[in-house]
Amino acid sequence: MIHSYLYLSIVLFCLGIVGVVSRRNVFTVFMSIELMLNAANLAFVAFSRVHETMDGHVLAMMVMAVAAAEAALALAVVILLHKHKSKLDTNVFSLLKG
Amino acid sequence: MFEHVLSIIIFLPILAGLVLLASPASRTVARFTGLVISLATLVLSLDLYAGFQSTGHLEFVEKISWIPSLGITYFLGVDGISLFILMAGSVLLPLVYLIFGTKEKGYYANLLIVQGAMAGAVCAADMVLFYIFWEVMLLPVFFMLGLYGGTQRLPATLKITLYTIAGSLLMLAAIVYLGVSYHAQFNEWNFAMDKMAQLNLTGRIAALAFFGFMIAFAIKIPLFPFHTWLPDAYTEAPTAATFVLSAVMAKIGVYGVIRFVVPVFDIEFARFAIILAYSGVIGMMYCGLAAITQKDFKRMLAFSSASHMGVIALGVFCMNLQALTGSIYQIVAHATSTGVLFLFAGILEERTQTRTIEDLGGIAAKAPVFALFFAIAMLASVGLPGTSGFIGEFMIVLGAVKFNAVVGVLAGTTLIIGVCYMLWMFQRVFFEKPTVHSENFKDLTLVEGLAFLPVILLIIVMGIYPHPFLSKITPSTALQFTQPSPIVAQVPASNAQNFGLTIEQK
Amino acid sequence: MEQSVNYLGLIPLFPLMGAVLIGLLHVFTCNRTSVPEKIYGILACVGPVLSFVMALKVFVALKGLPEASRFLSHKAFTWFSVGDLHINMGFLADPLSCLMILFVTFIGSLIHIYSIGYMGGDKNYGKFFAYMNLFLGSMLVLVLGDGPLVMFVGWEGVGLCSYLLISFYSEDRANVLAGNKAFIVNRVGDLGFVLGMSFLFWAIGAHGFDYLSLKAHANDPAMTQGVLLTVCLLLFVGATGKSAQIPLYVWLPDAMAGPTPVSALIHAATMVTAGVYMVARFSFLYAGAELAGNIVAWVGILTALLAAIFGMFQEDIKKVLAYSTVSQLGYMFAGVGVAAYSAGIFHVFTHAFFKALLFLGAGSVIYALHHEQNIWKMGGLKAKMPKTYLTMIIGAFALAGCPPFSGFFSKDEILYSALATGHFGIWAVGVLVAGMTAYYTFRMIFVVFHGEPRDRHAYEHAKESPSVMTVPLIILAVGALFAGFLNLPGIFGGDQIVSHWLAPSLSEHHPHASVFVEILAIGASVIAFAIGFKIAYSKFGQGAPEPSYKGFADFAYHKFYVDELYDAVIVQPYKAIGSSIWKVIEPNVTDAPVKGVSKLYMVLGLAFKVFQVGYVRIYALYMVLGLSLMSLLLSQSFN
Amino acid sequence: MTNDLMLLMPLIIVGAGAILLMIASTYGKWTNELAAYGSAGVFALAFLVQLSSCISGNVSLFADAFNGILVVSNFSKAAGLIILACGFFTAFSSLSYFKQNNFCTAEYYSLTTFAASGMLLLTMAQELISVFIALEIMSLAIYILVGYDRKNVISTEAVLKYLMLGAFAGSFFTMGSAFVYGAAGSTKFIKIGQFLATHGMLQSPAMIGGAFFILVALLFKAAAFPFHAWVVDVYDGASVPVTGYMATGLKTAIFAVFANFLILDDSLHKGWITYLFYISVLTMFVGNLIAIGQQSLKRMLAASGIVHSGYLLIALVAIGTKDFSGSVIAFYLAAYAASTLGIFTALSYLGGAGESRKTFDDFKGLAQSRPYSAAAISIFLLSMAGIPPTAGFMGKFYIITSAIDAGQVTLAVLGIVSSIISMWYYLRLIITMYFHEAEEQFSEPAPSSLAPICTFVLVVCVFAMSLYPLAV
Repeated sequence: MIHSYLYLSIVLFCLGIVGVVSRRNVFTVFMSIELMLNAANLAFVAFSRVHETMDGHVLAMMVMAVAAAEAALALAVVILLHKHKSKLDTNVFSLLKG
Repeated sequence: MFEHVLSIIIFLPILAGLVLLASPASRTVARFTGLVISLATLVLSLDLYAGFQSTGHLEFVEKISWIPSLGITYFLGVDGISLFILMAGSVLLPLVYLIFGTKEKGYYANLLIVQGAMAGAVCAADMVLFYIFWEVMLLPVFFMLGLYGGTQRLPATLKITLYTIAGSLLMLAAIVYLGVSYHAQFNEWNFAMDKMAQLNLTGRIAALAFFGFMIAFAIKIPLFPFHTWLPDAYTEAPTAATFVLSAVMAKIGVYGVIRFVVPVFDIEFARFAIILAYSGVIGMMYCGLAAITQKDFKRMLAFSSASHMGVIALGVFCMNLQALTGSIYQIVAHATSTGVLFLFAGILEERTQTRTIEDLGGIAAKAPVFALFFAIAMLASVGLPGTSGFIGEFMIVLGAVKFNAVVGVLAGTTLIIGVCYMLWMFQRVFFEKPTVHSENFKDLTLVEGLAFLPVILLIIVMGIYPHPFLSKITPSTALQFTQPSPIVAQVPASNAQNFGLTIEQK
Repeated sequence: MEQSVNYLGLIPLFPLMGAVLIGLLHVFTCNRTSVPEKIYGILACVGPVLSFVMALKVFVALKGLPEASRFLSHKAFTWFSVGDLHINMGFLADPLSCLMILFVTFIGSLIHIYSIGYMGGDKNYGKFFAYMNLFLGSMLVLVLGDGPLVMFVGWEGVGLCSYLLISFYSEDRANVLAGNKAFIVNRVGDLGFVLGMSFLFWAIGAHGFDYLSLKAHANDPAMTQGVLLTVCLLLFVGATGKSAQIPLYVWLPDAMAGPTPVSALIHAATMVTAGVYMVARFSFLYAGAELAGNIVAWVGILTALLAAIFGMFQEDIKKVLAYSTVSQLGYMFAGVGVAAYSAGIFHVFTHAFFKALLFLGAGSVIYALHHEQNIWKMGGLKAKMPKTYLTMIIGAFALAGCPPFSGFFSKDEILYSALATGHFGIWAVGVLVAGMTAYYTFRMIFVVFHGEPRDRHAYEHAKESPSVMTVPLIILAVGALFAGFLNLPGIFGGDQIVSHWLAPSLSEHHPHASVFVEILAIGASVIAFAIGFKIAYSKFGQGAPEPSYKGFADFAYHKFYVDELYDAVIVQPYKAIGSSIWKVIEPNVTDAPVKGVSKLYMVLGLAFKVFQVGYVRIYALYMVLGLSLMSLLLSQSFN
Repeated sequence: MTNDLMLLMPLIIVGAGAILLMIASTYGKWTNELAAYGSAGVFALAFLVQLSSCISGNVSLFADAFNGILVVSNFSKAAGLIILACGFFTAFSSLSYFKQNNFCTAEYYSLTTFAASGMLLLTMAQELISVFIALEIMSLAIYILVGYDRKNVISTEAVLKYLMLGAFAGSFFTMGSAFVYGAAGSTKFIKIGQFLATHGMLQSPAMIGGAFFILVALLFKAAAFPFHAWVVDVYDGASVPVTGYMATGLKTAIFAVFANFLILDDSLHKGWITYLFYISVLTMFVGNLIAIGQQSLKRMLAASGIVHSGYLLIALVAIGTKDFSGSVIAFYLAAYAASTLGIFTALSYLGGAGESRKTFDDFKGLAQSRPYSAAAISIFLLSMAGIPPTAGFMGKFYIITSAIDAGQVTLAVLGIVSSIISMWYYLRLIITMYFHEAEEQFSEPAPSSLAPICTFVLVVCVFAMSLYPLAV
C-alpha cells in the first residue's frame, strides 16, 4: 500500500527533474521545482503514515511554507527578467559564460 | 654573546627588510641600512663561528614549543654542516651593498629578507620550520627577478618560481609523511629532524617520500635534468639575485640532501645513490660542455655554476666521509669563487654595457687589479691547488673513486672541462686587444677593491691552510656515517665489482 | 730514518715571496708610475739566489749524514686531514730532490740574470719576473714536496706559470691560444695524476700519504698487481702531459711563443723534466710493475724518434730546439722505463745545462737579429757574435752526445742500461735517434753561424749580446762541458758519483753486463754521432740555400699533421657537442617536458571554458548527469 | 535552559538585529551608512558574545537546545565566529563599495544579517528539516543580495541561475530528508545516528537514497564537481561584497553542516568515502582548469573557490577518524575566509565605479600607485596558494597531515599537485600588479578609509593565524 504512494512521489519527482532540464520557460521550470517539492511532501506524509507519527505531517507543512517563500522570490525574479528582456526563455539569459 | 644569536641572525635582516619595504625610505637609506644590518649579521656569525665547539652535534640550540598538538617546535641549531653555509651567506652578502650603490629600495630590502630566510633554512632543525623558511627564501628572489631583471625576465621568473614551488610542495607531502609515520611508530607527534633518523621506513610510500625530497632538492641544486630553469634565471636576474642563487641558495639544496635524505632514507638512498651520482656527473659534463659555446659571459657562468653544483652533489651521493666533507668544503669554495665571479660579471656588465664575450678584450691591461682578482677567483673555480677550489674537488674525486671507479674517472674530467671554458672566456675578455666597449674600462675603485680583498684572501687561505675549517666540519660529517645504516657497508662491494680493488674497510 | 729540519720550507718560500712582492708592485704601479727595471731585476734575482744557497746548505747537510739515512724532512703544518686522509704540508730532501733543487735553483738564477738583459725595455718587465719567481717557487714545491699531493701543488703551479708565460705577449691571439693549449693538455695529464693518486690512496694511503710511508707499504697485500699497474700508468699519463710525451707532446712546440728565457728555463731545463722526476720518485712502484716500465720506455723512445724526425725539418730555431727537447725527454723516459732511474735523472741533469745553454744562445741570436727566428734568414753569424757561437757549439756537441761532453755520458748511460737489461729494440731506436740528433743539431749550427749571411741587412746590425747575457752562457757552457764527468762510468776509470749519490732514494739495481756490452753501447752511439755530424756538415757546412721540402720531408715539415688531426678529432667535436647541447638538446629534450606540461595546462584551461556555456538548463543537466552517474555507481557498489 | 539561551545568544542577537534593521530601514532618516554601522555593530556584538562563550568554555561539548534540534559544539562555535567575522567585514566592504555603486538601500544590510542568522542556525542545526529551513533562510537572503542591482541584467541573470539551481538542489534535499525520515523514523541526527549504528546504512535502500540526495544538495551548495557550474557565473554576476560574503560565510556554514552530517555515524562516512574521494579530486582539478582560462578576476576567484572546496572535501574524507579533524576544517575555513574576504574587500574599493575594473589587465602596475593595497592582495593570494608563513599554508598543512594520517596518501598528493597547478593563476595576478607598467593611475581616492583598514586587519589575521594556529 505504502509503496504505491512512494512510487507516485518518485514519479512526480522525476517528472520535475525532466521539466527543469528540458523546459526553457522560466515559469515551467519553477513549476517543475514545485512539483519536486510536493513529491517530497507526499513522501513525508506517506512515511509518517508508516511510522504512525505526526512528524511527517509537520515537516510537510514546513516544507510547504518554505516553498511558498521561494515561489514568491521566484515570481519577483520572473518580473525582473521580463522587465529586462521581455522574454522568459532561460536561454536568452546567457551573458555570463566562459 | 647573545642568548638567541641564531634567532637574531635570522630575524634581524628579515624585519629590517620588511620595515624598509613598508617605509618610504630613499635608496641611499635602504643601501646604508642593508649594509649595516648585513655587517651586524656578519659580526654575529663570526662570533658564532668563534664560539663553535665542533662537537658534531647541533650547537646554539633554541627550542620553543610551537604547535604542541603536532609536536612542531621552533627549533634552531647549527652543526659543522650548516655552519659553513650560514657563514658563506653572512660573509658574502655585505659585498653586494658595497659594490652596487645605485639600485632601488626594494632591491636592498629583498636582499635582506632573503639573507634572513636562507639563514633560517640552514639553522632550522624542525622540518616544518625548515619548510617555511625554504619557501620564504624564494619570494624575495621572485620579486627581485621580476622587478629588476633583464628584458626576458618574466618567463624566467615564472619558470623558476613554478618549478621550485612544484618541487617544494612535493617535499611538503614528504615531510608530512615523515611526521605521520613517526607518530605511527613512536606514538607521538614530532617533526624534529634529528628524530627522523630513528624511523625505519620501507615500502613504496617511503620510496615516494624519498623522491619527494630528492626532486625538491634536485630542482634547487639544480641536478641534471632539473636544471633547465637555471640558465634563464641566472642570466636574467639582477646580479645580486644571481649571486644569492648561485652562492648560497643552491647550496641549501645540497644541505637538504645531507640533512634529510642521507640519514632518514638510508635504504632508498643506498639503493639510488648510483643513479644520483651519475646524474650529478652527467650534469657536470653536460653543463660544462654547454658553457664552452656561450656568447654571454653571465650565461656561461650560469652553466659553469650548474656544472660545479653537479660535482658538489656527487660528493654527497658518494656516501663516504672524504667525499661528503669535500662537498661541504666545496660549497664554501664555490660560494667564494663562482659567487664572486658573478659579482665581477655584474661589474663588467655595468661598466661595459655588454654581456657578449666577443665585445670585450684587453681588460687585463686596463684594469690589472680587477684582472688579478678575477683570475684568482677563476683559478679557484677550476680547482687549482693553492686555492680553495682544489681541496674540495680533490676530496670529492677521491671519494668518487672509492664509491665507483667509473664515476670517479668521469668526475675527474671536471678538471679538464672546467678549464676549457674558463680559459677560453678569460682569453677573450681579459687578453687580446681592447675593443670599443673595453678600451676605457675603469679598474676597481678602492672601496670595491677592499670589499673584495677579504674574499680573495679567503680563497687563498682556504686553499693553503684548510685544516682549521675542515676540523670544524669533520665531526658532523663523521656522525653521518657512525649511525648504523647499510650505507657504509655496501660501498666496498660496489667498488670491488666495478674494479679489481680490495680496500680495507674501517 | 729521516731527520727533521726546519729550513726546507724556506727554499720554495723565497721565490714565492719574491713573486708576491714583484707582482703587487707591478699591479699597483703599471698603470701609473713605472718602477725602474733595476729594482725589479734585483728583487727578482734575490729569491732564486737565496734558495740556491739554501740548496747548497741542504746538500752539505745530507752529505754529513750516513749513506742509508740521507733524508731531511720538514713538516710545515697539517694541510688537511679527513678520516684516513692525513696530508701534511711537508717537504722532503733526499739525494734525488737535493740534486734537482741544486740545478733548478742554479740554472734558474742564471736565467733570471740573463732575462734582466733579454727582457730589457718590455712594458711588462715586472710581470715577467713575478711569473718567473712564481714558477721557480712552484717548481721547488714540486721537487721538495713530501708526498704526491704536495707534489701536485707544485705540479699544477708550474703548469699555471707556463700558461701565463706562454701567453705573455697576450695582445696576440696566437700566443694566448698556445697558452690555453698548454694548460688544457697539461690538465689532461693532471687528470691521470689525480686518479692515480686516488687509487694509490685507497690502496695504501691510509698509513700516511708521504713518500717514505708509501714506500714502506708498497708491498702490502692491498697493493695488488692490478692496482699497481693502474696507479703506475695513470701517474705516467700525468707525466706525458707535463713532459710532452706521445700523445700529449703537442703543446711544447707551440709553447715557444713565450719569451726565450721562458723556453730555456721552463720548457727545456726544469718543468718538462718533472715527469721524469716523478717516475723516478715513484721508482718504488715502477720497480714492481715490469709492464708499466716497458710501456714508459717504449712511449719514451718512440717520442724521441718522432720528435727527432720533426726536428730535422724545422726552420724556426726555437722549434728545432723544442723538438730536440721532446726527443731528449723521450730518452729520459726510456731510461727510467728500463729501471735505470739514476741514468734518467742524470740525463735530466746534464740536459738542463746544455739545453738551457742552447736556448739562451738562440735567444741571444734572436735578440741580435731583432726577433728573427727563421734560421734560413740567418747565416755567417760566427764572426759577428763569437761568444755566442763558441758556447752554442759546446752546447751542440753536448746535445749531440759527442764524447767527452756531458750529453754523451748521460745518454750513453741510458742506452747502455737499455741494452744491458735486454731491451734491444729500445737500444736500436735510441742509437738511430742519436744519429738524427747530431744531424739536426749541427744543421742548425751550420745554417745559423757558418756560410754566407742570407739576410744582409739584419746581418749588418747584428752584434754580440751584452755581458749580462753572455756570462750566463759561458757558465752554462762550462757546465755542459764538464757535468758529464760527475757520473763517469767505471770503464773510463770513474766511479759513478751521481748514481751512488742517488742510490738511497731510488730502488734500482744496477745491471751487471759484460764489458763487451758496454763497449758495444759506447761504440754504437759514437758512430751514430759521427755519421749524423758528417751528413750535417756535408749538406750545410759551407752554407746552403733553403731546401724545398717534398714527399716525406714535407709530411715531416708539417709534423705529420698531428695538430690538425687533434683539432679535427677532439677540439671541433667538443665544440660541436657543446653548441648542440644548448642549441638543440636543452630546448628540445631536457626542457621539453616542462614546456609540454605548461602547454597542456593552457590548452586544458581553454578547453574547460567551453563547458561553462552559460545556459542554466545545461548546468542543471550537468547536475542530473552527475547525479545519475553517481547513482549508477551506487547501485553497482551496493549489490 | 538559560544555559541554552546563552549558547544561542549570538543567533538571537543576529536574528533580532536583522529584524530591527529591517524595521529601521523603513525610516527615511535611517541612511545606508547608519545601516552599515548598525549591522556591523550587530555582528561585532554577536561575535564578542560568541567569543566569550568560547573562552569561558565551561559548556559541555554537546549541550542540547530544543531537545536536540540544535546542538552547540566547539566546532559550531568556531564556525559561528568565522561567519560573524565575515558579516562584519562584509558590512564595511559594502559600505565603501556603495560609495562607487549606487543601487544600495538600507535593507541590504538587514539582508546580510538575515543571511548570517541562517548560517548560524545551519552550523548548529542537528535536525534535517531545521537544516532545510536554515538553508532556505540563508539562501533566500543571498538570492536577493545577488540580484540586488535590479537595473543590471547581469545580476538578474545571476540570481535566476542561482535561484533556479538552488531551488532544484533544495528539492533534492527535501526528498532526501523524506527518505531518511522514512528509513530512520526521525529527522534528528541523533536518532538517525542510532539507526545507522544498529542497522548500518546498507540495510535500508531508503536510507541510502536519502543520504545520497542530501549529499547531492550539500555538494551543490559547496560547489563541488559536478554541481559547480553555477558558481562562476553567480559570483561574476553578484556585486563584489556579496560575492565575498558568499564565498566565505556561506561556504563555512555549508561545510559545518556537511561535517556534522557526515560524522553522524562511521558507516555513513565509510559508505560515501569513495565518492567524496573522487569528487574532491575532480573538484580540485576542474576548478583549477576553469581558473586558468579566466580573464576576469571575480571568475578566477570563484573558480579558485571551487578548488578550495575540493581541499575541504579532502578534510571531510579524512574526518571522523580523529576529533582533531573538525578543527582542521574550521581552521582551513578561517584561513580561507580571511584571505578571500581580504581580496574582495580590497576589490570593493579598487574596483572603481560600476566595477569598471574586473580583468587581470585592469590591475597592471597597481604596485606603483597603490603599493600597500598591492602588497595586501599579494599576501592574500599567497595565503590562498598556501605559501608560508601565511594562514593558508597552515590550513593546507593541517589538511594534508590529517589526510595522510587517515591513510589517504594519494588524496594528499593529489591535493599537493592541484595546489601546484593553482600557483599559476595566483602568481599571474601578482605578476600583473608588480611586473607590468601601470596603464592607468588608480588615482581616485579610497571612497572610505574603512575598507582599507579592514584589509589590513585581515592581513594581520592572515599572519597571526599562521603564527598562533592554536587559536582554533
